[in-house]
Amino acid sequence: MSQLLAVLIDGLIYSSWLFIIAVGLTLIYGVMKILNIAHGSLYALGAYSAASLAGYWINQGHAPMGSYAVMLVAAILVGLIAGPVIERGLLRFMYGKDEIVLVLVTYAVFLILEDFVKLVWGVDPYFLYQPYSLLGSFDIADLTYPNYNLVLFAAAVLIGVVVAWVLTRTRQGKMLLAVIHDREMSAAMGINVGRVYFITFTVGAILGALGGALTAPMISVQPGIGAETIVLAFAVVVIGGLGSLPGAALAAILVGLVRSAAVHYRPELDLFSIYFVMAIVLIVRPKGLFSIPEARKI
Amino acid sequence: MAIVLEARGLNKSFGAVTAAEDINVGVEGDSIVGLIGSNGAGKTTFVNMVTGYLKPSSGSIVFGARDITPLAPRQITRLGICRSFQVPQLFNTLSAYENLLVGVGIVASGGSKWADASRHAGTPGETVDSILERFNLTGYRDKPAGALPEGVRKLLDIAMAMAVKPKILLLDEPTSGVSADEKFELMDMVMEAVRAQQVTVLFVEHDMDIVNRYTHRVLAFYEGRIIADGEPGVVLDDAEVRRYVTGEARAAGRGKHAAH
Amino acid sequence: MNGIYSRPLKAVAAMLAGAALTIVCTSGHAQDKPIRIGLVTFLSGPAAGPFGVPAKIAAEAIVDSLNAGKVPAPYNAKGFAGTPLELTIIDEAGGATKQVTELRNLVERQNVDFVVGYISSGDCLAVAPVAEELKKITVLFDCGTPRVFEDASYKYVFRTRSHATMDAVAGAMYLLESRPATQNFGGINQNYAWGQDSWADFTAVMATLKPDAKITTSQMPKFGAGQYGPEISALLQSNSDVIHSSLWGGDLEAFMLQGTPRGLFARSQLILVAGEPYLHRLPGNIPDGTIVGARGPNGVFAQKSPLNDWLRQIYKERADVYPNYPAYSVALAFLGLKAAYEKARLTNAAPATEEIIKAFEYLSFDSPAGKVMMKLGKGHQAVTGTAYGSTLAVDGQVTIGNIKYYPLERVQPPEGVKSIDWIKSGMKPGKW
Amino acid sequence: MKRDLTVSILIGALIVLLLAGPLLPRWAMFLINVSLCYGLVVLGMMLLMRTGLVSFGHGLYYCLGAYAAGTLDVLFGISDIAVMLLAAIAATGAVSTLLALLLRKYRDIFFAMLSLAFSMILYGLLVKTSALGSSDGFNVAAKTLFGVRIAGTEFERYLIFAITVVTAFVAAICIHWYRGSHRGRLAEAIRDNELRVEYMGASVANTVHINYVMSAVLAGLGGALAAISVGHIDPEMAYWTTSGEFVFVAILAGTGNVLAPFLGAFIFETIRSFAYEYSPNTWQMALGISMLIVIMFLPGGLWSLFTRMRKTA
Repeated sequence: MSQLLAVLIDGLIYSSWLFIIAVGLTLIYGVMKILNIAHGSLYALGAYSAASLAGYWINQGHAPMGSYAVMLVAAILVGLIAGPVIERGLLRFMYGKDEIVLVLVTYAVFLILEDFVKLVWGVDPYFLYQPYSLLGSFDIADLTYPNYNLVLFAAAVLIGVVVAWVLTRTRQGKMLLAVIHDREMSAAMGINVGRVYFITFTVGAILGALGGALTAPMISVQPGIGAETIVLAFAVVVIGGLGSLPGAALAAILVGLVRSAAVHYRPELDLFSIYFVMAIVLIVRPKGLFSIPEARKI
Repeated sequence: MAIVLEARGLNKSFGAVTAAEDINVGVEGDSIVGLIGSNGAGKTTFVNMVTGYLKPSSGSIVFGARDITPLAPRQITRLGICRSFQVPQLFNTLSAYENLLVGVGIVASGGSKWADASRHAGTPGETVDSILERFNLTGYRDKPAGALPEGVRKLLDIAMAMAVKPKILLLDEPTSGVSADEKFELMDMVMEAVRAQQVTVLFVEHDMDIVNRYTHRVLAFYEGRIIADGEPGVVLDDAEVRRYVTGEARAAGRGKHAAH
Repeated sequence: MNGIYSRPLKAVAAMLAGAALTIVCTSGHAQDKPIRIGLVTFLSGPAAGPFGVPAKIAAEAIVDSLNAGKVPAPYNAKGFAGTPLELTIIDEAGGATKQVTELRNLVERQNVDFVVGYISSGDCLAVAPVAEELKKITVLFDCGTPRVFEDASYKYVFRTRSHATMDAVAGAMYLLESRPATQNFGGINQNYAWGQDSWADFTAVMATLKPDAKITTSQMPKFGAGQYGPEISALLQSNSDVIHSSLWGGDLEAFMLQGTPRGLFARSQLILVAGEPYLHRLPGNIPDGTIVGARGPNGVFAQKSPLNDWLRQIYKERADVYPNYPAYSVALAFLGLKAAYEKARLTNAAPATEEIIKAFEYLSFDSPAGKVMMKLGKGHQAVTGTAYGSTLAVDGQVTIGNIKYYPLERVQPPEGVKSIDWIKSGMKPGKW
Repeated sequence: MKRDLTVSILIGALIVLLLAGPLLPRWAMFLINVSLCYGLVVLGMMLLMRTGLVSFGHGLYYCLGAYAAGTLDVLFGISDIAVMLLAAIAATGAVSTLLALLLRKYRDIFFAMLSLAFSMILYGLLVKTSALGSSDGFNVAAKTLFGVRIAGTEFERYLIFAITVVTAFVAAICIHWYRGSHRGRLAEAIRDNELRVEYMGASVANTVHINYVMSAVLAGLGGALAAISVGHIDPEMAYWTTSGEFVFVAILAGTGNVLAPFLGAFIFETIRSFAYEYSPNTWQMALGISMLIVIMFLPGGLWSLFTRMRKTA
């Protein structure tokens, strides 16, 4: 019983994390049809800048509680700088190219940023563990969980709700959806597609960096964290159905629970649990859980 | 002439919309049939059902002695029913020559699976060039299909349908997107090619002059039903047809819709 | 006409420029025919921070110090017997296939005289036969798998650190000496060769030393997982007396960061086979009494000696922390090679490879980590004793207390006996 | 005309490589050797790409071929190169024929990701298999060729090199011929417009299936030859980054001609190896930048350089 409860809680916490790292990716794909491998680098950049800035903040003896704000600011800064640089400086010259080519473009960006991070921060890990335990902890099923996990959960829900709200309730959001459904048409309707892309990518970048910033307190921030994360994010986004927000959420929950169950009941299977889920979901639903069907006029 | 293609009690509906309602029609060999009707009247749906792109909700389609209703487009094509498209479906990165070579190649390597086992005379290359010749496309031989002007694309699209040696050819609005002065030229070319191979033709058309000039028989569609069937002259004079399809059709048509 | 291929040409030019742009030549210019040593170590990826780069820093410091003749006796001769050394450094990242290619390039294109390298056991297994084919003396400095010399024997390949068996053996001994009442134990190890082997060895040793101790759970997170929530819950619920872990690098650090606030280490005694390099990084996140090893008497376990002081000093000057065990491993490799070279030098002014090999086999030499003896693998595999200790936080800094040293005969299988067989057959001390 | 030219270049390359092999510095010979192994896999990728499909999981067959060849020795003590290659062909052929039943329905990113999932599952299985050395893998030693002992002989390296060259040559000729055939041409037709292909009476599914199996077998051959040449195999060969590299090279090379994959693989291997040597700390950046440059200035891949130059000539 208590084990089952643990499976659920661990699963949900992990799901929250998965959703946070995946949401930016699915947003960018949904609008721009770019499967952005560089999302992993943005995650890393977010983690590094959060760790170094918030770390500096704490070492300066400022109120540790303030570190959460600093983390947030760090993530937004990264997104606001890296996003536009990548989109304006590179991607916009690539629009209209084949989807796979775009994947490779972002892969190249990913490679470059991997070394960039190394040049800036070196290979020694950065730590920002204070915020993880700062908020105390709660007990359940004879297990202790730091409240920071609740922060993750809340952040996931909040991000999901806000993005969904913007998409469906605001004018900009509706424009975005228009672009998603028919680029030419919306361009004809006078929507500035270039601008929509620019904003989307920047927002996506911020979300990616935010994922890194929120993860920083739980991990050792070091080279290679981006590569590990991007594959997970990919899997979640593909399972959910590319570009679908509810899909990403459902996929995150699915993957999170499966992994958690594997760890508790069959630890040795954890290694490929996620790929099993991906294979099975794609076999049953070839375009993922929530796919946008496109009709073809002949 | 014997009936080569017969539709028996075809029905097709997309949710609430009825695209085909109890369609019964037989088409004779070597005849040239025009399908007319306002947009959404069910012409293209009929073509799509005959060529297997859509499955009728009920009813059947018989080709020769065979029920082809359950067959896939590929199989139907192999039996000898071919089509062109309202929006030309070309291999855009390939040259006009290669576009046709694909089709000729399929026939050449198709073996006995093809209804008409008789091969194109000469090598595939020669065959393609002769087709280009016939459709007056030689000038575009090596241009990528994606870069051709719309009228030429329509023509190539039809030529590709002819390249796989059909017995029955369905043309979906062959002259749409073609400039007025080119229309007849295009149709003449198609008809010549068709006659040379004794192909039965059904084509969807909005231009009544074209219909008048090239068809032996006209089927007028309205809201999924065939409301008139016969000699062009007769059908085009028919009151209902005049109301719902040609001339003053629009306004009245909309009135009828509103009534539903 | 020009226009047509001016773009491609520009592209090529740009491409070369692009490549050139990022190219930074590492190897300095050759003085009067120095001895060139190729160093292969992780410069990118997760192994760079904890292992690869410390090893690189140590190697560079050691080479400078050797060239300056500033190393304590018996290593005070400049370079190798007076000839200065020159390093060529290659990234070990990219997998075994690339490493084989790179080794060939290193030897046949760059004509290095010796190769020192390889942290990943997979790379060691892969390059050993190639080094043999190339007839180039190659010193494996940090990989641990016993398979290298237990499954094959080589002429040109040497390993100057002990293989990993002793980590498990000594670890279990230390554990049972300090906690004889251990009823059961669980483990968390990465799901790849190193993690699987460490856990297999440890369970085998425990089965021999304390047959009644039960295994509660074996967590096998994937390498680089980073998130250990579910694993930690499972370990907590297993109520194990002891948790064995061979995690390293970011994975270990993340595990500690996530496990500490959840009270995992208050509930279970933790033993970290390779925990030593991370102590100074995680003040407040390593509970007192955690049993840690350094895969040999390295780092904090290294006993005071002129050589040890020397290494600590030159390393601190560069990295301003004290050297961790990979730094010691690389020191062993260079000093062993120097010792062999200079021993061969006694018979011949410019010793040939064959003579150096002769000198290297069954050599025993002093190192910052004490005496090293090339006694296994027909004189190609080093053996040393090892040490374990347990942590104690002293004013914010993690220190190691009650250190115990284990002589090699207690923790190492003798020549010709496979580790796992030796463990299963009761670990009888062999004759050395 | 173009076809003849390619064939004569291929034959020329075959002769030159076989003759020059012994004269080359050994590192260069090995670099070419490895490039040809890579080239075979990329040739397979090219075949898929011409069909409009990109696999992020072709490492699956690269790895499978290698393990099929390698485990022969472990399980049955067979280490004859000919048998190893046959085993690789059989294993990859069988697996791909099955998987294609599923994969042939998929397109675009979904095809890519489902392939990736499969290759990662193989990776997981191999890492779990400690009998095969888990993630460390194991060493492969090809001892004989058609029963004749070559291991330890003077020209062992050269023989392996020669075998690789010949295999690559045969594969290239076959694929070149296949590309010119009617079915081969269908690949591009499918990439451009599947609907029309069906309406011309050809089966898209079958064509995709056949091309997929062919490309898988090519990858398997590449893997087996890599195993024999390198002498070591590990699950890394099935990891997604390996597959990513193949895609990388395929784009770098372009799908214009069967020579492109081998050329691309060679250039890639050379850039990478010199980047390792001269900028060990920033070789990824070097790769990334060269890649961006190719994508920007040579959308058709490096091969388009040659075609453009021929146009001007």
